Amino acid sequence: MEIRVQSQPFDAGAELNQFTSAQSSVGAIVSFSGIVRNNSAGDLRAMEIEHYPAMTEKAITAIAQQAQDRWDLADVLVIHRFGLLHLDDPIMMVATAARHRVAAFAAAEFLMDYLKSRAPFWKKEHGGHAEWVAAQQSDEDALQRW
Amino acid sequence: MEIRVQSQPFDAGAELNQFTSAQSSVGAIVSFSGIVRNNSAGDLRAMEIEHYPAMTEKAITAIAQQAQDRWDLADVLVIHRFGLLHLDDPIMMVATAARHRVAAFAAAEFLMDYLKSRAPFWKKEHGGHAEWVAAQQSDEDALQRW
Amino acid sequence: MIDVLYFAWVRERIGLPSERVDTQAQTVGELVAELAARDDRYAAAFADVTALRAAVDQELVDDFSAPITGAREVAFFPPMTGG
Amino acid sequence: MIDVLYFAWVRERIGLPSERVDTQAQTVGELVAELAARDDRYAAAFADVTALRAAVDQELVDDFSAPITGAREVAFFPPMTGG
Repeated sequence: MEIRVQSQPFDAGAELNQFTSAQSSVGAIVSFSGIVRNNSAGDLRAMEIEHYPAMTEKAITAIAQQAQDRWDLADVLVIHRFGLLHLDDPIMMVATAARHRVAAFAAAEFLMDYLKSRAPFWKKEHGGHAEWVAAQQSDEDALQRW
Repeated sequence: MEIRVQSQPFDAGAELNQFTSAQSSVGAIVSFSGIVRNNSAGDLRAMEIEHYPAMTEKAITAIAQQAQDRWDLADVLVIHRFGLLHLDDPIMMVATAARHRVAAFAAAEFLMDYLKSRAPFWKKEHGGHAEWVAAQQSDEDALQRW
Repeated sequence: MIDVLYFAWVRERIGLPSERVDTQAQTVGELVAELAARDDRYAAAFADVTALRAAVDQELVDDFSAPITGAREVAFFPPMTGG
Repeated sequence: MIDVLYFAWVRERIGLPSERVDTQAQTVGELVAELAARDDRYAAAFADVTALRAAVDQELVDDFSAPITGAREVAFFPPMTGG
């Protein structure tokens, strides 16, 4: 299991390849990459991500541990950035490795649902005016399925 | 939409990066990579993948089109190999791009479920003896959820 | 005349990847019956039709009552194992 | 003495990322009541507690009745928006 919280950009493809080559005889790898997309006004200049340094890695590790307890996973990778990001920049990625695709997919979705609402990050969109991104009820509801 | 059926290996990370950089203001990218894993006896020497050339690309395109009709996707990539593969070789990958993670995940799982049972590929494991991989009832059942 | 294609263990049992067949069969099932009657290799390949799938002109058919009149190509194979 | 941390718009409304607070509060809710009574900035930050979440020693609490006795650090923030 590898958890990284960083301000620097990362190369999702290189991370995926490194994660994959570290496995042996795993059948399925799922990855998710989150990317800065425009705001609804279409005038996004930057996205600022604040986090709670003392808590972040601990919270993500607990979420990843839950995923490993729940599914038969060979490995889990989570990378999440903080700081100032721009349009089309990578925000974060998760990758899961498993013998079977069903476990790899379910665990990746579980990780994303929990990272969305239970990892201490807050996004602020800087466009025409600056605005904190509001949590979505649908993201909170998504946790109910697990 | 890009569909590729090929015998040559591919670089999943490079493909993921190229797919990602072709998008604009998409929030979510999901990828799945299928890799040759060992057989149950643990003596796999090679995996042979036979396909039906005149049908393969047509069948995959129809599956990808269904996914695009069903979810709000910005793009879909499918690469599937045939021929002789070895342990830990990449067999295939799918990638989906969407504004939201729910669509990207659902479409990637849909594509995998259909590619598994409705794309004309047949796998033969060469180990202590050679054996055609039997279709799993669970893979057929997986189609019921869509 | 119709092109008949075989894949995976169907191909191995019959010993051919494809052949041209002169047939009056109207459905996939009638073609199967004709082929199965040829010799032991064909009989073995078509012994358990529940283990077989077919495509007519590269389209998977739902069952063997599917018509083949006018078709150029019929393929027989086990359930697919892609992905 | 307890370290109190603020994030996102809670931090902006209060105007501080963190401070040390001398308190006898036994629960998160009691601490909120003390802080909210300080001045307008705190009152604004804590006006709608349903929009707030809290962590005690870096563990998210389920609700504001959570105890803080013995805790070293309490944090207040809006619902998280990671991913």
